Amino acid sequence: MAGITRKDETLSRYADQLETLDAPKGRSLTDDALRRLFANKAAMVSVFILGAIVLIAFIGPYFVPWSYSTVDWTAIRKPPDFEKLHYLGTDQNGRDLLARLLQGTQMSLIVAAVATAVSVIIGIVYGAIAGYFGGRVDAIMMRFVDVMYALPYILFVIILVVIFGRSPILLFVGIGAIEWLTMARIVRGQTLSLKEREFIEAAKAGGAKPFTIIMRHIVPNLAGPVVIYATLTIPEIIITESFLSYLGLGIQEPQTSLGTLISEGAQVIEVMPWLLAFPAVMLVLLLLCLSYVGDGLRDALDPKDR
Amino acid sequence: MSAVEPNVPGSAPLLRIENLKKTFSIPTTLFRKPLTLTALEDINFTVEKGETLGIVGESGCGKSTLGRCILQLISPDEGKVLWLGQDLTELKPEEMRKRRQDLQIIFQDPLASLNPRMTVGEIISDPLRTLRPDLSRTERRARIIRMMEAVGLLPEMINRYPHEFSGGQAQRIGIARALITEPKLIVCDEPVSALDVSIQAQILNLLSELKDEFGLTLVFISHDLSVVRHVSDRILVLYLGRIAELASGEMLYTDPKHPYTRALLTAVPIPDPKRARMRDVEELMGEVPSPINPPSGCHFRTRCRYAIEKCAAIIPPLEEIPGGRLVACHRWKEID
Amino acid sequence: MTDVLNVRDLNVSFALHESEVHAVRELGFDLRQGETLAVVGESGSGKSQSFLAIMGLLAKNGRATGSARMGDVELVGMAPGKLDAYRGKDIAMIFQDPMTSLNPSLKVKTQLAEVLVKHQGYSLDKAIKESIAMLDRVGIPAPERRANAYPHELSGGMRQRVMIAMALLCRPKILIADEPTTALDVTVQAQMLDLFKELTNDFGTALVMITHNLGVVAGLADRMMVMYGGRAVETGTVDELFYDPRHPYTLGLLSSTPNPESRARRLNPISGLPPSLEHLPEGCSFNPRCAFRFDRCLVERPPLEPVGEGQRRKACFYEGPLVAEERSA
Amino acid sequence: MLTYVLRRLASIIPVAFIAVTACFFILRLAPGGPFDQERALPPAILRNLRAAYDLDQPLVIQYFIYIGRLLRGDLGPSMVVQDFTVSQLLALGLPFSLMLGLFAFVIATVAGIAAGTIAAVNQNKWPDYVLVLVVMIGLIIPNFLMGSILQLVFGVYLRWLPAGGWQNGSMAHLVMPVIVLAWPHAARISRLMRGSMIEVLGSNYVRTAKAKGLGERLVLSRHAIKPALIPVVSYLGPGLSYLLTGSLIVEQIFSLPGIGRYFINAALSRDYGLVLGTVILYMAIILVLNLLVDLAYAWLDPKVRYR
Amino acid sequence: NLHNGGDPRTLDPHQVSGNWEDRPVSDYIEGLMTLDAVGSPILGQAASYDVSDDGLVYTFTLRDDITWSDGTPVTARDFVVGAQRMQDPAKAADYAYLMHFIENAEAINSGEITDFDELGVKALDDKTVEITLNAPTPYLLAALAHYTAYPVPAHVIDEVGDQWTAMENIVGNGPYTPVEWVPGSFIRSVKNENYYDAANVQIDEVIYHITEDDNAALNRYRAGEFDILSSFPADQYQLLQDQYPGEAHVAPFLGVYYYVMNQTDPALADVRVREALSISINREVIGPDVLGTGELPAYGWVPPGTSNYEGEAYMPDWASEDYGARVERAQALMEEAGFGPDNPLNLQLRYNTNENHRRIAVAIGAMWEPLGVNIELFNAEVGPHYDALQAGDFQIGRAGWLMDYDDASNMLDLLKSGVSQGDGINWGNNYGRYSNTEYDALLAEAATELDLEARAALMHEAEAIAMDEFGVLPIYFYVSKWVVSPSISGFEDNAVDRHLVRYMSKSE
Ligand SMILES: Nc1ncnc2c1ncn2[C@@H]1O[C@H](COP(=O)(O)OP(=O)(O)OP(=O)(O)O)[C@@H](O)[C@H]1O
Ligand SMILES: Nc1ncnc2c1ncn2[C@@H]1O[C@H](COP(=O)(O)OP(=O)(O)OP(=O)(O)O)[C@@H](O)[C@H]1O
Ligand SMILES: [Mg+2]
Ligand SMILES: [Mg+2]
Repeated sequence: MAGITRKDETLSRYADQLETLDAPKGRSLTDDALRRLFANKAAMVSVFILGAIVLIAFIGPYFVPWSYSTVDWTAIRKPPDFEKLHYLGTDQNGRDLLARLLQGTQMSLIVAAVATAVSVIIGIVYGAIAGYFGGRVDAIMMRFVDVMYALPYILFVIILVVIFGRSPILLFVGIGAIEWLTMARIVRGQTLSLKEREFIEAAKAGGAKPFTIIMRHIVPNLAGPVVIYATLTIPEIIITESFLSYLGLGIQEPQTSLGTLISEGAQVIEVMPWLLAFPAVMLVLLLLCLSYVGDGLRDALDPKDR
Repeated sequence: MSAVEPNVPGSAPLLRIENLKKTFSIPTTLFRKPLTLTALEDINFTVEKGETLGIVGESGCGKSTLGRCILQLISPDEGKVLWLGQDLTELKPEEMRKRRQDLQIIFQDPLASLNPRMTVGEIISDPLRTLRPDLSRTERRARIIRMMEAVGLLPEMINRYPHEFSGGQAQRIGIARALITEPKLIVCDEPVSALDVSIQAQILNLLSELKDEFGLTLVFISHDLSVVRHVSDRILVLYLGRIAELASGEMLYTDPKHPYTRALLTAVPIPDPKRARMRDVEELMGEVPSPINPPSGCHFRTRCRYAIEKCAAIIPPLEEIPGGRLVACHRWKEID
Repeated sequence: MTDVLNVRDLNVSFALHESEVHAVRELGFDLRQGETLAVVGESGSGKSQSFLAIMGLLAKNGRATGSARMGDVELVGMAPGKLDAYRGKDIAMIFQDPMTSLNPSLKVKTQLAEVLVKHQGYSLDKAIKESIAMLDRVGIPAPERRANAYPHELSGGMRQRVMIAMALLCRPKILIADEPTTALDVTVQAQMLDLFKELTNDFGTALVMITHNLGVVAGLADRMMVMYGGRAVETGTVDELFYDPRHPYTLGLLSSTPNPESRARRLNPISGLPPSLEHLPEGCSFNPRCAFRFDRCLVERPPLEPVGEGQRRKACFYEGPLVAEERSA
Repeated sequence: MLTYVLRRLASIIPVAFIAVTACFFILRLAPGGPFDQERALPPAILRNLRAAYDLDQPLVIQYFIYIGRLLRGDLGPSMVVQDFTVSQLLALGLPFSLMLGLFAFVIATVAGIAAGTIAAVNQNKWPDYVLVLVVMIGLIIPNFLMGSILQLVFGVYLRWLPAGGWQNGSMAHLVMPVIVLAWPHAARISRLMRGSMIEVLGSNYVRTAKAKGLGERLVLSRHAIKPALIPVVSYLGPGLSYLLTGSLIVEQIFSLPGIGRYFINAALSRDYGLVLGTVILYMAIILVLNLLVDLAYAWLDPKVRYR
Repeated sequence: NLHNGGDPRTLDPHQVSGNWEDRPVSDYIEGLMTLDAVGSPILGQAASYDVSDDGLVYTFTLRDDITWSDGTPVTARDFVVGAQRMQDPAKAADYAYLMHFIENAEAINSGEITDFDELGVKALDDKTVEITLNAPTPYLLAALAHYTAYPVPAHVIDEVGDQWTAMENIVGNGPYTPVEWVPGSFIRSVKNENYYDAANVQIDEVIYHITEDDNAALNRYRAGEFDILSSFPADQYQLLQDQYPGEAHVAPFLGVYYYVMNQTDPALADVRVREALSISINREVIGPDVLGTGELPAYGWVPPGTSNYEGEAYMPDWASEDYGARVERAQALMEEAGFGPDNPLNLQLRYNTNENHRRIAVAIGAMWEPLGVNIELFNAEVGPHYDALQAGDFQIGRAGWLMDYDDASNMLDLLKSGVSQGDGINWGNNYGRYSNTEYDALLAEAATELDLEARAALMHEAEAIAMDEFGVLPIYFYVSKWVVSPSISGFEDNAVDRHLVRYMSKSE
């Protein structure tokens, strides 16, 4: 049993040997999680639908006879009409709803992806740092979060727009930068109790730096709540976007987004129901699938669960 | 192996603990002051390179706390932890991290000390990743697999998660993790208590091989006196956060001086049914006092059949007595 | 003496992503009122899972088949709702891992008292008083104060004692103790063992003691069962097994025990690695490590068969005397 | 711990001060002013207006004027709703918002925790999927849409409930607003709850509780709930403060006299005084709530210590 | 007996500026003049009046039996104090300029005169008010029915100052008195028994509901909670007509929706470009189709029905031309001006955030597309939007003008050249910086013309000049959109869009 030695050469040779043999390879949580995710039916169906939505949103516009900005003066506020090729009807400006819906979905998908990514990343890193170091660091960092909560976020967006002009990307980043607050609080809360666990002590004994401990030991154990909260953040982001767009701080006409389409459609529930129904179905489908995937992902990331 | 502190100038002992004290404050209700629990007090000892120091004592007497203090996982209130003459309590975090390659710990609670979201392979390799960034992936893997074999885990388990293991297996994962950095000193906090005797024997053999071969030093905490006796050169007996007795294993077993040590020894279970049935355990009187409010004077006096008035008034100092051993009892001479 | 528990053909398996771990196989034994059965064996040999299965407490991926009858009651496969009438009252279990087995967010007294409230219908006050008395009985100092503590404020040993106290509260018919004293120092351990003895004597509780400490087995148990690779390989009285082991694994265990009186430099572990439950070796699971194996062991699995007259059983084809000196490697 | 609470309470003041200061200057960075309207005001009038609200002073002076008044407990006038001072507006709306918010909060929390727990217990079985669906609908459908639909269905078609308003203070007026407000909140809570509950249900101490024969109810309610609530509780603080102040849409749809609309509208109309007033109020609310959350952590997880 | 609107800023008539504020205010305070059900000025608190021959001095005699709701008699002093407050720089009233036709008003308002007694509103005795004007003002009587000319209860102000509008202090001399105000929810007024015409006031209690969301308001109307809606979402017009025939009241009123073209922009300075842009707008589809409420297309500047503006409404020849031909001509014009498909004209079209504005912008952008004009839409909040317009920082911008008082000059003044002021030129509301000396001269002449017909002719001429030069792009004339329950009678559509509750009654 002389294996635990400082004889690096012996071990290197042993390592080479291992390569040729089919000794078990190391795997990580991510590999496992993916495999488990594939085994989850609800999640896979949802992934499939999501994939289809993404595909349609990005490729579909090439197959729709109308562009999202073309005005058809002969068909203003018309219900679905297959002869005129307005399969989902037109809006009050005579623009084809299908074309707009696809464009809007595309836009919302991008917004959701970018803003969620931004908010999750900032939230996790910030929350984990605050929770892990605790004490004064935590107090100061969390008070900062409180201040951010209290300041009207509209103001930030307005100022961002003033400083950087109207770029959609910036808007997404801006929304993400607002939405991270709650994520940070949740992560911090989890971290506070996680860091008292013995395996963190073990990691410290293994010489890990605080940052390593956070990234390698704390963050993976946050996966559950983070994934869940991220799926909760997405609808919020989509709605925030439509509100900002409504205020003229977001996406500019003639471009649109799902949230915008719905808030416009909501005004005409009874008179032009198609303007609400189609975007709403799309949104509900999208978000429901996302939350099933979120659940699946959470389950998959929990090694105790299969 | 001399037990008394040799303290040759220039060659500082591997580890030296001076006047260590650790208290915890226990919050009570909203409006009252928190209570203070003294987990360790007045701890002094040294550990030489290549030596194994066993630590035994009542549960809750501060063994694990002592282990944690040595590793600087918690910082003591007072006192020094000198590693090769260097006080670890004063090191900067960065320097301390470098030291960690030399100092490792095997945790008492096997499952709790394993990250539930890491596979065994990742857990064992974790210290390597930070402390030996020079190793390549395959080399790391080779070490992991070697290590797993060494502690009796099958390499095919490398991708399992901690909760998929039995208690003993989890314990071995912890051992593997501690050994993989090839440390100079390991604090073993009950490393074999959850193992079956065969594996236990294997681990103990492994530890003693490492010791012989590389001069690995161990601080070995255990309840199992037979195991402690087996591995230790010297044994430290703790009672309620204080040292009761410190002696070489041989002496302690054959001629215990402190009344508490004597009680401990008679209680050791004997793996022989007939003798076990015949045996008469010298049961200790009374209750283990609470460390929050320990008895005055000698902490053991409330349960000591030899206690006299003096014991209640004066804390017995840790005296050096013939045979190079230390004992903290006013009446060690009179006993037996 | 009547049997309080009859286990037959108990199998436990766990689903892993690609494979199945068959942790317990064809386990069968009887437990009599007031007796103490020690279960020893390889760590990972299925000791804990067998009894978790009987308690209906397997992890989500686990599945148990077979039978475990407590009197007229079949425990395996019973709905959890029904099981609750027996669990904690007639059959109690002390878990191996005291830190994670106590609820970190409840005070000790709450966790204790609720058992009495549930099963004995005590008022909360009375239950707490009783619980404190029980804490006292298991040797926890200042039990009133400790009862108000949270588990993390207790040392490992104290947590273990809390677990023991919890199991004892209802004076169960069957007590399964999964390594209850590993975290305890010897003096307390001795106290605990006395406590267990008292319990079996006074209340006729049948005790299952899962342990690695052969000293404990020797001092406490009446009978013992040795497990290896998910199976029972030998059962019999303590004396029989200690003084006349008939299975090579039992022998291996006994000879690797450190003896407090002698101080050999090296211990004698069984050579080789414990088997993987996913791919047990053909034939006898112990064969790769066995010094006495012969051809038959490699192809055929020895059944657990009676040895001689009594209750004694073993699962080994080798019939000759097991003498340590004869061991080759 | 008492000192801890007091210290945290005391920290409201400096933090609110920082928030106010930050907000004060950020506000002025934003383009537009409180008197921009559809038509240009003659310069003389604009001058008068600016003088009336001290806006003609240098920014720093304005800041000190404001802080000075603040220290005397005066939040100043609202520039847009002139008949009321900022304090009056907030004082008038707060009780209502508190009532509405707390109602929604209690309902949402109870419903969310229950739904999350049931889903977790039946993980990946049909009750789980159905609950996810029901609960997520509340989150996915934006509240303005939910409000309109409820109004149409229950107010216009069925006439079961008043479609809005608050003049006679009957509970019936609260039903729809509370639903609209509480549903998404319940959704979030139940999602968080489900996740953490699944984790807790797999833990050893739940196994212990089961071994005690406690029965599923007790196991859940006594042993699993508390640890499982930890991630939920961190959401509750922001969640409640959002319920108290983020009811803009609900207020607008149902003509309710809460303070929610000030949080957005004041910023949009650059009603400097009102914005700052709401910031102070929000700050106080959120700090107190966060303090409660932190205390709740300590209750749920005794290992968490105060420092 | 309910009613609806937005959230008032104040009930102080002199600080008020919107029609949602006017409604509760005009029901509780009455000026010397008031309005009848169709919006024409009639005698209010005044029993009679005299005009001097030069049209500069008006003398009003108050009714005998008028008191405030607390019983204190209404005196001439109340009117004087009211007028003085209006111009007091410290009170900073938004609409002070509407009364600047009164002698010395402007000077007082800008702080040049500090003695308020020099204002041209004087109390000759308790019951007589004398008003002196700078110039003859044909619309004075209408202006006096406006809230900017309302009296205030001087006796209350003496005691509590600006707090007089607080609910515990408030008194009025109108048919109703406010008694409760829950911000964000409603204002409740009850009938004022001290009102001189109380006997004919039918409705006992008015609740002005504050509902900013028009759709929600409509829902509440449909739920039977409101009797009158002061506006409704245009998209719901069809639904109202189908399900509630006759309840929706869409009536033209005095205002125009238009686009301004910044004439400091090189391209837009070219009249051909402006003409092309204007004639290529198909105004006929905007009202009926895009908006759905049938707003009247605007080809001229002054809304039809404006008082003191007899004569043929301005109507350009191209208005009757076929739209296709117009587009072709527009394309030709653009080409002449040097723009075409290869050299598109890129314009930014600014509008303030609002669903209708957005739709119109989209529609018009699409109409301009064939001209080779690329429109970038840019929306902003109201504040910044008008800031930008006033600063001239735009190319094309949306604007709208609701007339303050019923007189054509109120419209036409918008297009007057800027006046030099100390630190630059003040363009006022002429955001596009349209400037034509002839136009300015005509308006100046009209301002002093006493003969109403001659004055109207001058103004028509001016309007034609500005329109022929495409100084702005009028798009449509506003309509008021009310919904009135069949149980309410006495509601009459009117061009000034002011409807006093005292004329209404409700049948159960
Ligand atoms: N974080 C803590 N907060 C409060 N008290 C603590 C803490 N950690 C340990 N203690 C207390 O300190 C004392 C010593 O604990 P320690 O864990 O060192 O005991 P031990 O000797 O290792 O016991 P065991 O053999 O049972 O593991 C105990 O009384 C324990 O309750
Ligand atoms: N949830 C699980 N999934 C997969 N395998 C499991 C699971 N739980 C336990 N096992 C496996 O089942 C086997 C039996 O475990 P068990 O806990 O019964 O061992 P044990 O005999 O109690 O060992 P020890 O003495 O170390 O506690 C082990 O090999 C373990 O790896
Ligand atoms: Mg310990
Ligand atoms: Mg076990």
